[in-house]
Amino acid sequence: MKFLVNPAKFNEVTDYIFKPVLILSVLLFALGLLFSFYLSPDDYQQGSTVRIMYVHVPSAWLALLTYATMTLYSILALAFRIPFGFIFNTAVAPIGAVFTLICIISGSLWGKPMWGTWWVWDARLTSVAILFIIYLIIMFMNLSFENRIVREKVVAVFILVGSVNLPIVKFSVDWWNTLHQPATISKLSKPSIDPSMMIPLIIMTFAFMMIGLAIAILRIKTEIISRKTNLS
Amino acid sequence: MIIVKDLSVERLDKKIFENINLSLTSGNITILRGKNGSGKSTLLKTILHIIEPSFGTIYWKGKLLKKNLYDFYDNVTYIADKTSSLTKLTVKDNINIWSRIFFSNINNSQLETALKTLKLENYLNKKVGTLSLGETKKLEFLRLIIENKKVWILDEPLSNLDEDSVQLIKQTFEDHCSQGGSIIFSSHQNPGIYVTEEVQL
Amino acid sequence: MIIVKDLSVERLDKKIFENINLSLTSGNITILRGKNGSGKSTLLKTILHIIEPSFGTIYWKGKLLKKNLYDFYDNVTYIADKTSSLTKLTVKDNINIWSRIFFSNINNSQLETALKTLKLENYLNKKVGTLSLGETKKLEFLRLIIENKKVWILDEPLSNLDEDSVQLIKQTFEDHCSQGGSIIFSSHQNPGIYVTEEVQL
Amino acid sequence: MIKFLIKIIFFYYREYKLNLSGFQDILTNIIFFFVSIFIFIFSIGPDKDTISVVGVGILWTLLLLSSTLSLRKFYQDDFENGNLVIMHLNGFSFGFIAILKTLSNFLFVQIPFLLSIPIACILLNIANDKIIYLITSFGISSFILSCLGSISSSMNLMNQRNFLLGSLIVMVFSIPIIIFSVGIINMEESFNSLINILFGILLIVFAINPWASGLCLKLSLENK
Amino acid sequence: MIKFLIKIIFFYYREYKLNLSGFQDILTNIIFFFVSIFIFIFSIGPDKDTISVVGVGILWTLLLLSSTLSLRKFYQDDFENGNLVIMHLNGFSFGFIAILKTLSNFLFVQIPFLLSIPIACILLNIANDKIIYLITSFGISSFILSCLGSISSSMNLMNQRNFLLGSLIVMVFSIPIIIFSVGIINMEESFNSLINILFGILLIVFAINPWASGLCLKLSLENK
Ligand code: HEM
Ligand SMILES: Nc1ncnc2c1ncn2[C@@H]1O[C@H](COP(=O)(O)OP(=O)(O)OP(=O)(O)O)[C@@H](O)[C@H]1O
Ligand SMILES: Nc1ncnc2c1ncn2[C@@H]1O[C@H](COP(=O)(O)OP(=O)(O)OP(=O)(O)O)[C@@H](O)[C@H]1O
Ligand SMILES: [Mg+2]
Ligand SMILES: [Mg+2]
Repeated sequence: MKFLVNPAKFNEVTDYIFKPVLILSVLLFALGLLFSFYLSPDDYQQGSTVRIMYVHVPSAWLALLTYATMTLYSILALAFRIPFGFIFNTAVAPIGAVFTLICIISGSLWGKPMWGTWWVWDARLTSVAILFIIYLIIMFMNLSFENRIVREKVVAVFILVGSVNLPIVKFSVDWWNTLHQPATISKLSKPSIDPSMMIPLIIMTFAFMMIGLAIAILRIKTEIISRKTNLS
Repeated sequence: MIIVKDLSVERLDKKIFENINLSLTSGNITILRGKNGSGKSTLLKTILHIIEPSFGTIYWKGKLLKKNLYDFYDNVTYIADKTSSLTKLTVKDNINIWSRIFFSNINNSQLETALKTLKLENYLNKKVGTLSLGETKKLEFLRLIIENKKVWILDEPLSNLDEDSVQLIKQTFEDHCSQGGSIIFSSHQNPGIYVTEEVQL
Repeated sequence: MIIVKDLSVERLDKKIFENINLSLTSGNITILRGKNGSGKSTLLKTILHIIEPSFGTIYWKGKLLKKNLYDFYDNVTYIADKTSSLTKLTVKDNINIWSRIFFSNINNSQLETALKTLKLENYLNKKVGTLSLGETKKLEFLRLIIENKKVWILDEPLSNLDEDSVQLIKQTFEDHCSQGGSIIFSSHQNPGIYVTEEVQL
Repeated sequence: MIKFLIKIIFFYYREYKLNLSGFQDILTNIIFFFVSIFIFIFSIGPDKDTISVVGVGILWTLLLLSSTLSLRKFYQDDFENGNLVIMHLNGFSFGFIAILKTLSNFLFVQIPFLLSIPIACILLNIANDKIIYLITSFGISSFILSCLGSISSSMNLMNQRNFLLGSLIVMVFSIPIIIFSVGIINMEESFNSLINILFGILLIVFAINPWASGLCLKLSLENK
Repeated sequence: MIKFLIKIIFFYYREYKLNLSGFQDILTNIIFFFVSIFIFIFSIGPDKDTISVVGVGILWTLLLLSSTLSLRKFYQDDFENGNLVIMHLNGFSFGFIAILKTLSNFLFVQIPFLLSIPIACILLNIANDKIIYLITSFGISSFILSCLGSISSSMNLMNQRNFLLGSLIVMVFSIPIIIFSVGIINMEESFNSLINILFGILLIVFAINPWASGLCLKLSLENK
């Protein structure tokens, strides 16, 4: 598991797994699209707008997952002085931002038919919007702070502080009574969703994950290289 | 009092200078010489511990300067290469702020003579921003007298000054040294100031 | 080309200088000398019509300069006593902005040799704010080459420069004059530049 | 003539480099507006009806804020580092510099904000059909604000007491204009005629601006 | 020791001189504050109830926005003209400079605002008995904002490009504080215990501030 914290090892391992990951992501994505458009039923309430779910929910999960891993790596980097954590954070933040954006856009598109507006100020939506802004700030910091050594630490601290937002995103639907769907799929007990919708959802989630992973590998590699060549 | 040993400084991973040695004892004047960009200002800032050196050590009164920083600061006046007076305030305000913040022990008449020798006495109520380049520079020197410290660290003190003022500075330097002070300064000119050590960067 | 007649300037009702006369023809160099605060910079700005004189007139190519202002501006490069490069941008950005805004007709290789002679070729991607004092000053001189105008009006061009750079400037001055250009500059130093006229303020 | 146009283009190239050294700066600007909207919402509470009532006010305050924020940058930096003189020596009269700078303020400070209005309207629950009114009146008044900003910040350069007052007067001037334009949005019937009045004010201010700012610039450089 | 105290006093003398010569800035801020309130009143219409509902929220946002306005002045000027170094050489550690500067920001930027709150309350129809709550919670939170501002603007010294980033960071961090303090005012029974929590936050931020800002100041001077 050393490749998760060591740049050289990381390069080595990902050279092997990059191609499989890429192929897998394409396959899964195709399969997921097939399932979500043709092989799953309309919802009896929502009609075919329910298909937005197959984009919305995976992207939402991945947005959260990405941030969670970034938090982990920040702890590794700050507490255990593992510089790979900084590399990871720099490389992965834009991916998380994109997932969050997809989540927001698909959610809004879903919200118009379901709730009658694009946007409401309920706790879930607001906290996701803040998550997006946090991602953006992380990116801006990476782009505009001059001194790299300082910048990475500042960003890592910022990620840690910002992680307070994660449980708010996750549990806001349970804590406050909101418009947004409470946890139906990701409940610890039995999920209250029809398996015919569950399958495409799971496939799409893995497809998103693989795509994210592939891009992350590429970005981390370039980040490693750029640090080697341009020391500032 | 100050001993600099094997000092090297890097900036953005580029070596600025390497293995600089110098020592400054009371009554001495050290001049730094070198081309533009050779690192004179950087060296001065390193001695002031504003920049951390990548190698080498600096001693103050025999102890590591790092450990003894505020005692060092109590004994040193630094004048940077750019003026640091507050341009929006008048000359008088600037002097007031300095003499108060530095808890100066010079009295008014001393200050007045200093102002007169620097030929700034007519500008007291003028905004610093409207002074001429040399006048601003001379105003900066007033800090030497107000702070009244032993070690002077001056970055290009002679530039933009006219002949008279350079002579005045020269005189001031000599007086300061004869009273046991010590000076380290950088300059591109050679105004005939007697120096004890010349460091080439 | 420039004739200054009986020029007097007041600032805040205080006389700065009186009855200055000078004339600058092509191929000539005029130096302004004087103590700090004697009004050298003020005179240069008056010639540029940034400050209005209280008495006296300035002629450009035989006509009143006031009436012929933009033609004059088309032929003159002014470098002030403080640097005017944008410190937040890189050297390259500054050069780009200048060469574009001045509609420069010099080509890339000329620019590169100029950069090389000024020893700035390694700093292209560095922020101007992080250059040393002399380097910033030298960067400013690049404008002389980029603008490529006939009359140079320079305020203390020699300060803060090292020996080599001063020689370089001297050489540049001579070249410019031999090509029919003319220069008026102020300086406290005397670097052995051959001048046709010396104006004492 | 073409040379002059090219000069103007590169004037804006310079402003662009200075104001937004890249896409991310524009984005930061826009994000800033959204975060401000967030803050409003948080402090007012998430009630839909209240929000749509105060929405327009929020947008206006933000517009005002952004122009106040940028006032300081208007001429100050270029004045202090001598670039104003260089531009002038480069063939731009002071009045013309004022026009260019005003436009550049409008372009680089106000426009990013105008662009984010449609999204802001969604967030603030402002009715869709109002958006077009909003953008029109905002566009015009933000231009007025740019002009007034130019005048007041050039007055500021002189740093003398009586002018200090002047720039405050300009600030105060913008109040009726803002109040006027806030009112416009709620009177849809007479929208067109009211917009015309606003446009008239714009023309007046735009005509005064090069003259007034140019003079102030000249005087302040003279006394620098 | 006494020498040190006197030094501190004259540190504030200096700040006073500097800020007051920017008296106009303070005035501009206050005008901005009141103009925004007028904007709200006009855009909401004269309905008293709505105004008093959103009043507190509006005050809050304006406070926050205007302190972001002043962020730029926090360290920037002293950093650029080298006064930060002189102060440091004068025996103030960077952390201590941060504390002094934070207090000075509170004194010269936030206090004028706090003073104008009572008038604003009258304009916004906020009940008289709430004013005292308002001022208490505002006082504490604006101090928190000063601390946050100090941290973010010292951080921003290392980032000469994207000025707004600092404001963004402050704003994001202040969201929980806003939610909290707006809540406070509407819960009069438990006011004291809530104020204590706010006070706790203040203590934490105040404790972090000299450390974080000091570090940033040191690093940015090193790379100046
Ligand atoms: C812009 C608007 C929206 C945003 C930002 C948003 C955000 C999120 C997030 C972050 C999650 C993941 C939560 C978790 O992992 O527990 C989620 C899940 C979900 N969202 Fe949304 N959402 C939006 C609109 C909608 C709409 C309009 C609907 C449908 C009516 C919807 C239905 C769902 C469902 C069914 C889930 C899965 C819940 C679960 O079982 O975990 N969302 N959304
Ligand atoms: N903040 C900085 N970051 C990076 N490099 C810097 C910084 N400041 C200076 N340098 C570089 O360090 C070198 C030395 O600079 P320094 O200012 O010490 O030179 P100097 O000897 O004082 O020159 P001058 O005679 O021109 O004042 C220069 O090449 C300069 O570009
Ligand atoms: N903006 C201004 N307002 C009022 N007085 C000024 C202004 N600028 C300069 N002065 C005064 O005019 C006199 C001449 O200034 P000037 O800058 O021309 O001197 P200089 O000869 O260039 O001096 P130096 O050699 O120091 O550069 C000085 O006494 C100065 O105080
Ligand atoms: Mg130097
Ligand atoms: Mg001068």
